Amino acid sequence: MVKVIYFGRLSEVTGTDEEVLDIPEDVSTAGALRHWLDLRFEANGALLEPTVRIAINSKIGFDETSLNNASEIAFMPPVGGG
Amino acid sequence: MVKVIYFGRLSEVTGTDEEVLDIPEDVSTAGALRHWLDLRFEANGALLEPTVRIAINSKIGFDETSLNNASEIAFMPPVGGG
Amino acid sequence: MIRVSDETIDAPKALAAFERDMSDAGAIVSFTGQVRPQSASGEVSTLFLQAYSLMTESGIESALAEAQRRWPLSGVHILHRTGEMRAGETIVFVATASKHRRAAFEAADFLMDYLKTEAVFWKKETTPDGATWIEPRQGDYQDAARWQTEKVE
Amino acid sequence: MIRVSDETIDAPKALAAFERDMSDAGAIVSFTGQVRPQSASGEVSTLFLQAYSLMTESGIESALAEAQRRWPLSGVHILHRTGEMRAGETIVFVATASKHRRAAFEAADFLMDYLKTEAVFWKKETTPDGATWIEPRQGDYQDAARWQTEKVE
Repeated sequence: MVKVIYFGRLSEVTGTDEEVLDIPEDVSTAGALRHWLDLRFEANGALLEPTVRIAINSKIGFDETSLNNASEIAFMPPVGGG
Repeated sequence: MVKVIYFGRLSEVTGTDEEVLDIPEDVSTAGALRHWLDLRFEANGALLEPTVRIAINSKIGFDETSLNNASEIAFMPPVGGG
Repeated sequence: MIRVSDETIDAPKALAAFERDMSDAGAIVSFTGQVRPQSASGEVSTLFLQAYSLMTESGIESALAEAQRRWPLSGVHILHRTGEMRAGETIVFVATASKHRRAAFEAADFLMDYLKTEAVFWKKETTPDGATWIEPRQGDYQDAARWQTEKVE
Repeated sequence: MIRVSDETIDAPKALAAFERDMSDAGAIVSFTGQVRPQSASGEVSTLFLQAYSLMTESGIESALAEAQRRWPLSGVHILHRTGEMRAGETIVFVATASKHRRAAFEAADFLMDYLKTEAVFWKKETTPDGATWIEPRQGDYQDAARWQTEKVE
């Protein structure tokens, strides 16, 4: 089980701030997770935008980053300061 | 009678912060006053230094500025901010 | 000291504590950022700020370390608000202390540029038109870019 | 508001009042200058500042007018101490408010450069070696000269 957090405007796309998910075994990279979730939420690519970054256990990951040992995954739209 | 003020280190040269003076009639300009007072205090030129400015009634004057209507004259060494 | 929390910020009180600690420094600069009553989209009823705690704080820590590397600082105090705020409330308070007033000014300016452009926050503004997530503005990036090109004394 | 007097300055209290007045501004910068416990000539027991009231105040007023001409400011607050002070006491407090944080920073910086280099004050420092009138330092003039050559946005 993995906690997935959707920050900023992405929470409106997904309809939730965070959720706990059982991710299928074949979804093994951050990039695969983007595609799987984008389809699941019918987000029309909102989760695929290159400006949306993924953090795995509070560290920025890339599309090829493995989800092994991931306990918290965050989808982060561009940050704009406070 | 004219009030004369000596600011900063000049008060140590003259031994006073301010005084009320009867200035002789022939001492009619700021420059003449510098010389007259420098002699009077045996200031060895401390009041003649070009960096020492004179204010007459709170306005900067020059050596040729007349002392007519002067009620307050200030000798000002270089200012250095607070 | 860095604090990111949804607690109200009392900037004058924070300045008082900082000045007590920094009484040997000589020069203290503070910046207070408050929610503006007006934005591009009209009257602001609330501003909501979301942080990602660990990442937000470690980002601010890095900016602070960079400031300490660049300028001789006696101390720095950073308070940043999260959650929902109303117009006039304080979003951010930064104070810097140094023996040199130039260092105190530049470090506060640098930290504010980081906090206003690169810090990990998402911002939602509520106006009569509804709630909108605010995306970064170009001008903000330009402010932060100053520090890459400018000669720093 | 400009005040030059021998009354003690409470910078946090001044900031609190200023922030109340400027709650619409968005960006508030403050500078507090305190008597440093150490100077080039040793431990400072007291600092004495002498002003020439009318000339000192009209000089500060001109600098303030220049700042208001250069930057869009919502307000400015300047407090300057005269008379005898001890280490840690506040000599000067400047606060600026603007909708734009860059304007607030630059105006405070500009006013402090004026107050620290050109303002009409004479300064006497008492250390274990005795009392000395302090003459202007070259570095201070360089700070103030920045504003003549720098492009101001």
